Amino acid sequence: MARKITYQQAINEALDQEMTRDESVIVMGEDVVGGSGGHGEMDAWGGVLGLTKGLYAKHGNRIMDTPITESGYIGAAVGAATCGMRPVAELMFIDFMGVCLDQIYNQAAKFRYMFGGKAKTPVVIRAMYGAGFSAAAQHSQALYSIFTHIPGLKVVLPSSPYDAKGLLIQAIRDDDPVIFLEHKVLYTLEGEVPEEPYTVPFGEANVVREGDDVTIVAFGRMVLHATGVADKLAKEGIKCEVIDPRTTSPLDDESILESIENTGRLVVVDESNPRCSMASDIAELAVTRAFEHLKAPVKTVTAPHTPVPFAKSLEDAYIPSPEKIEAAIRSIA
Amino acid sequence: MARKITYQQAINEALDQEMTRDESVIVMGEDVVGGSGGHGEMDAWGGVLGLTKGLYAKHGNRIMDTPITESGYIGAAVGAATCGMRPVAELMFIDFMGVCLDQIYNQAAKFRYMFGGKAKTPVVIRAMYGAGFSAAAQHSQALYSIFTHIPGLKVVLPSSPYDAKGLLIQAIRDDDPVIFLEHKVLYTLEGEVPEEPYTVPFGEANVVREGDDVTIVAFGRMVLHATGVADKLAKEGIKCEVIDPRTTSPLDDESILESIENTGRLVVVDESNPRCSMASDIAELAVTRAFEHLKAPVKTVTAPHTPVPFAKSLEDAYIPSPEKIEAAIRSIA
Amino acid sequence: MSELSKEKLLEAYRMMRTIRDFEERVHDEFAKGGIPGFVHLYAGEEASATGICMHLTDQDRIVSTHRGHGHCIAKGVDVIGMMAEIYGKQTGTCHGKGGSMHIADLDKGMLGANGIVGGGPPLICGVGLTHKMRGTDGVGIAFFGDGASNQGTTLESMNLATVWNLPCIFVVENNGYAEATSSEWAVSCDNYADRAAGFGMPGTTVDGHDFFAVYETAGEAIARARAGGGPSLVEVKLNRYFGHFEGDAQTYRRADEVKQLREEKDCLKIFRKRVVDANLLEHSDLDKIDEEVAALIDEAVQQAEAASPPAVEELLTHVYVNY
Amino acid sequence: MSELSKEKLLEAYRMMRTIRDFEERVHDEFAKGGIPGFVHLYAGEEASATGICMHLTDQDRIVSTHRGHGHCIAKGVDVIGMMAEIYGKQTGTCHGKGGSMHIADLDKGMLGANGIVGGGPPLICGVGLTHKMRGTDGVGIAFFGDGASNQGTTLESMNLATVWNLPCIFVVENNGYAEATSSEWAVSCDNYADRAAGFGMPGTTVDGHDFFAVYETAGEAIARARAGGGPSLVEVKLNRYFGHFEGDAQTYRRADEVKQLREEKDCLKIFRKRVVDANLLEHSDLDKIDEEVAALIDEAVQQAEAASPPAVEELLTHVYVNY
Ligand SMILES: Cc1ncc(C[n+]2csc(CCOP(=O)(O)OP(=O)(O)O)c2C)c(N)n1
Ligand SMILES: Cc1ncc(C[n+]2csc(CCOP(=O)(O)OP(=O)(O)O)c2C)c(N)n1
Ligand SMILES: [Mg+2]
Ligand SMILES: [Mg+2]
Repeated sequence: MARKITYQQAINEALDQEMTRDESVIVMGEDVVGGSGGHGEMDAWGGVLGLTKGLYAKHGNRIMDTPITESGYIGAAVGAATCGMRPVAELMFIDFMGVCLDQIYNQAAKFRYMFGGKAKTPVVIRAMYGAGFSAAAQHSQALYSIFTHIPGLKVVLPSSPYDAKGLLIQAIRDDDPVIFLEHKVLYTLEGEVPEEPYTVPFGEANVVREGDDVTIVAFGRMVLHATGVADKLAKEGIKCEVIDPRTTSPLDDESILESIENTGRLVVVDESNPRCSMASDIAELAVTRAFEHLKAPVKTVTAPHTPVPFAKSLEDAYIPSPEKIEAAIRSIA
Repeated sequence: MARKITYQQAINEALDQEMTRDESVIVMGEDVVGGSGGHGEMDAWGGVLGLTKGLYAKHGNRIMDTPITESGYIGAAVGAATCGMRPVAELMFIDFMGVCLDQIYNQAAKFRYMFGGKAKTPVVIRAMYGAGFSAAAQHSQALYSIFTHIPGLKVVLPSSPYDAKGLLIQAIRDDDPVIFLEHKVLYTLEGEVPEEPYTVPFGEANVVREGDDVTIVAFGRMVLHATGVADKLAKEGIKCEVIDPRTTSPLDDESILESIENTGRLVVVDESNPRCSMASDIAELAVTRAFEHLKAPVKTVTAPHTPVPFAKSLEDAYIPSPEKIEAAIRSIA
Repeated sequence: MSELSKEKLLEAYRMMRTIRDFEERVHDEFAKGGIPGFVHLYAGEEASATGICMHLTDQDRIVSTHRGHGHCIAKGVDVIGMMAEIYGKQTGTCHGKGGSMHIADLDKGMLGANGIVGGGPPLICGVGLTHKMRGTDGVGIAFFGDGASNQGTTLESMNLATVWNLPCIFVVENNGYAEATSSEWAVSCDNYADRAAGFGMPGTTVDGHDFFAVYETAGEAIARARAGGGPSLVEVKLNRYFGHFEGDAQTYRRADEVKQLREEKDCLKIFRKRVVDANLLEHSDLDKIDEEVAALIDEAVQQAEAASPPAVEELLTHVYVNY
Repeated sequence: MSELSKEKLLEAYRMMRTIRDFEERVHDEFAKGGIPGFVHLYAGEEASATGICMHLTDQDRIVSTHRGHGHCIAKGVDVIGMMAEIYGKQTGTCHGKGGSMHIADLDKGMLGANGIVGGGPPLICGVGLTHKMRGTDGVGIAFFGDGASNQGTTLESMNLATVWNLPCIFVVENNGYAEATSSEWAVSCDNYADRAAGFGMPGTTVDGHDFFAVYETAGEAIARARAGGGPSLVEVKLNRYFGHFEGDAQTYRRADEVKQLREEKDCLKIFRKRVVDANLLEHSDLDKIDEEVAALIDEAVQQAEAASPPAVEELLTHVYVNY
């Protein structure tokens, strides 16, 4: 398992291998080929950040550009999924969900239930999320709490190249609609990734660090911050257990509860806005189902209740920082 | 204060009085006049349930029908608000937000912040929400947790005719974008409502029942269920404090915390789906800021993590019932 | 007209009659209080669903609207199951979990009524795409109303269908109203064909009270799509006999509008006259169908009333594939 | 051309030159690493913003796109503040909180660049509605790209504007590409005028390298709107000189495409030649403006670099009116 590739390459590889394995896997999105109808290279871009580059050369028309019409093509992906295809539709930035949410939450997510079990909708919607690129208020949000709220969707937040590949392959093979969210700051992160295809199951948390003093539940990019802080504090003898749920829906509540039962202390680190968030969700889990074990108030470290600011000085203050995480841990450790 | 009118009439009256008071208040939505271009009555409908009936006769073209084009006209309301109008746009069912969310959450909610304080966007978006009408999965949702998650929006959930009128007048006069959500089952609820205009401020909870044993925080229609249960248990000597936050954003956290400090016990009753919900949000509040006072696990009573089913047998089981609320209280009282 | 066999003509009549009787009966039963929820009836519009769906097989798929019963019946969904669904019973097409606005039967190529105006057109692009990628000659048909024709989701789907050259037909059922609002007011073009041109596809308007006109126009569009010629828009002009939904007093219509329509614009009467006058069928052939359909609808209501509601455990099933 | 005073001609040239130099300079500074975030440049398209906004006063409002600098400058937003905003500084038009994609100045009638493709057209309907209800002769202009012209939000806004008879102009700046995708491929109609017809409004195509052509066409549409004649669509055909955003290698274009455009389709060169040939202005008039603009842009960059970033407390301001 010595090969190292980036998070971005891991996602490309997952798409490539699944497209090779299964004819019904198709990929669509704005500029995922990236040159349709032009006078230069047909696949000039391969996605706005080059993530799908190379797939057109290998898979031809099974990867396709779309006009800018997110309701149209996300809906098309959903419709095709009900016909037995396995579309992977790229929404580019998750912030754009506002122009196509209906197809996701009223259509894809509810078909099976409304139709009394008669539909399967194996669609994957990939999008980038998160702050850190000075991309401002409409290109930096972490909207996974909203998708987690919606029954019928599965929501995936890979935090490493290994998970990115395995979770994406799982998402494609999964028979339910999946929202697959990639943190844009992680694209260049390197890690060990097996060459052969493999799946990482949904609803199984990754215990990134073991420890008896404090449980830290962190999501996506925040797993890296939490792990860094845990390693630092370990040297002082504060042993943190860092849990990466990997999927917020389904949630591996058992692993989290088990850890809290052991530590009695919980910090949740969530890049999203605080109200009705994953931070709230995990705090609720603790106080409703592990109350007797809690030895201290739960601490949440989140973005503030503000849009994402542009200026770096403000964006840095917006994103939960290792310093804030450390302070939260120390306040209850 | 002896006059009794319905929740629906209270809303109509608030619109009427504000339109009379302020020329810049305009009302728009699908069939809010309800007969445009036809060969019969121009204002045949006055809203799909007759709520805006009569406003056209009084205010003429300041209330207007729209084509079915929610992004278009909700966006128009938002744009007009930045020009100094005070539009009240009706979205009919909040479930339709999926076709127009961008104009609400990326535009209206973020203008002021993105523009460095240079915009005011006094738009009100009214919609009905909630289960109980056998209206099935796409016409019965309680999506306020999603709007509460979004910075820049205010979210209002009136539970009585009195609050409906006063909160709506406040919403119209408020300089921020407001999501005003009316529970469809409450439209026929009668209550005392002053004839003259008045406002109910945002962010001030209503303590509907006082009690020292258990704090119940409930939203919208659930306030009625909670109050009914509280009254029943009061006869047995279990004294519940029932808190209706009235607005989920801003939230009157102080009133809730104060009550928890007194009772040490919390039940949250929320008609929305459970994940990343208002139930989570209030549970988080308790465990992060009133942990020392908690004497028992927090209990949440919510809808399950499923779409809203059609059949009455299932819809009844979906909606948090007085029985479930009572059981939750008893389990910790 | 002449190209249709006697068998086909009988089938068409039976389909239209079944829709009409189904809807009239739902109207009556709703008034009696037996049916919950919001119900939108298709009576008066039968020739559209029938004239179009007669061209389709189970591999062809349609998407429908809140006013979906007619499309379901024309696409072959079981009438007994539909009625039970509308009553919210376990024996319903969707086990009572969807109701009138969400009847679907994917095996029959019926991808669902839809509670969201403009919800269907994006989905049909996916149906068309699947057929195209699999190299079948299947098509997808999106039925939607004049009101839905203004929804952005509908408009952008038409662009997408042309850009991807999909075998999709966009059928605007223009019944003159979206709820209480007139289509003459709410639709900015005089003629839907103008809108089709803006999306690079042929557009045709057809009299929706005339089964044969619908059948022929749709046939051309569908044949073109099957042959790889891409999408089309078909505007079907027709009328609904009942209100927008059950309970609508319809004061936005001229007082005698519906009465007149029932007399002058009844696709069943028009059909009967045409086929009998042309000596293609006898009145007795059609009367027999009328009786059989009446019995079927009686049976459907009886079964629906007698059936059990879904058990409470069903609340938690069908959320995901594993529960 | 002749209808414009010398003063107006100088103003037009200054506006276009300011946009060009601003964008060229942002390009250079971005390459040097001084500017954060996503930046989309308007160089090459100056005649469109200028030819249209020259007709407007502060009460008229525009909505713009991710490629908004040119529209901002043409609408009178302060260039010093804009540069500081792009650098993310406290002195920026939006105190550094918005950045390139969110510059707005409502006092100048600039309702914002927009990070959402198709975000602006609905908003402009509200601008038009306000003017209409207040009985002013003000108008609203939505600038959007060929890519955005396929977005449902854009399309439904055009229908709404006609139905409500709003004083709105929909300006499609067709620069041939949406990111890397050609508009010839992604837009299903051959001619935008076809799309306008489907929404009941006049549609015109104009050469966007020719300031005078844009000015005249826009003038007609705006005058019609001011007089209560309702909305129009104007397609401006033009080209961008830089990539979709800074960092784009543009391999989807012919290798020499931009070079050729800069030589043959430069609105500044074309303008200069036209006005000098017609003896309306002298080269020296224009050279002087070139120098002044160069100095202004230098000043803007210097001030932007020297300015402070917003203080951390600003994170929590401007969320609501009370904080
Ligand atoms: C997105 C959305 N907006 C509004 C509605 C409410 N609504 C249901 S049906 C309808 C009218 C539809 O008119 P049309 O498309 O002409 O169909 P018809 O009812 O005439 O068959 C409206 C506004 C909805 N269900 N979904
Ligand atoms: C809703 C939405 N979808 C996609 C994007 C990503 N995006 C930004 S600009 C752009 C291309 C826009 O093309 P066009 O409208 O022609 O404008 P141009 O860039 O050519 O000026 C895309 C796809 C976005 N910002 N918002
Ligand atoms: Mg209609
Ligand atoms: Mg373009």
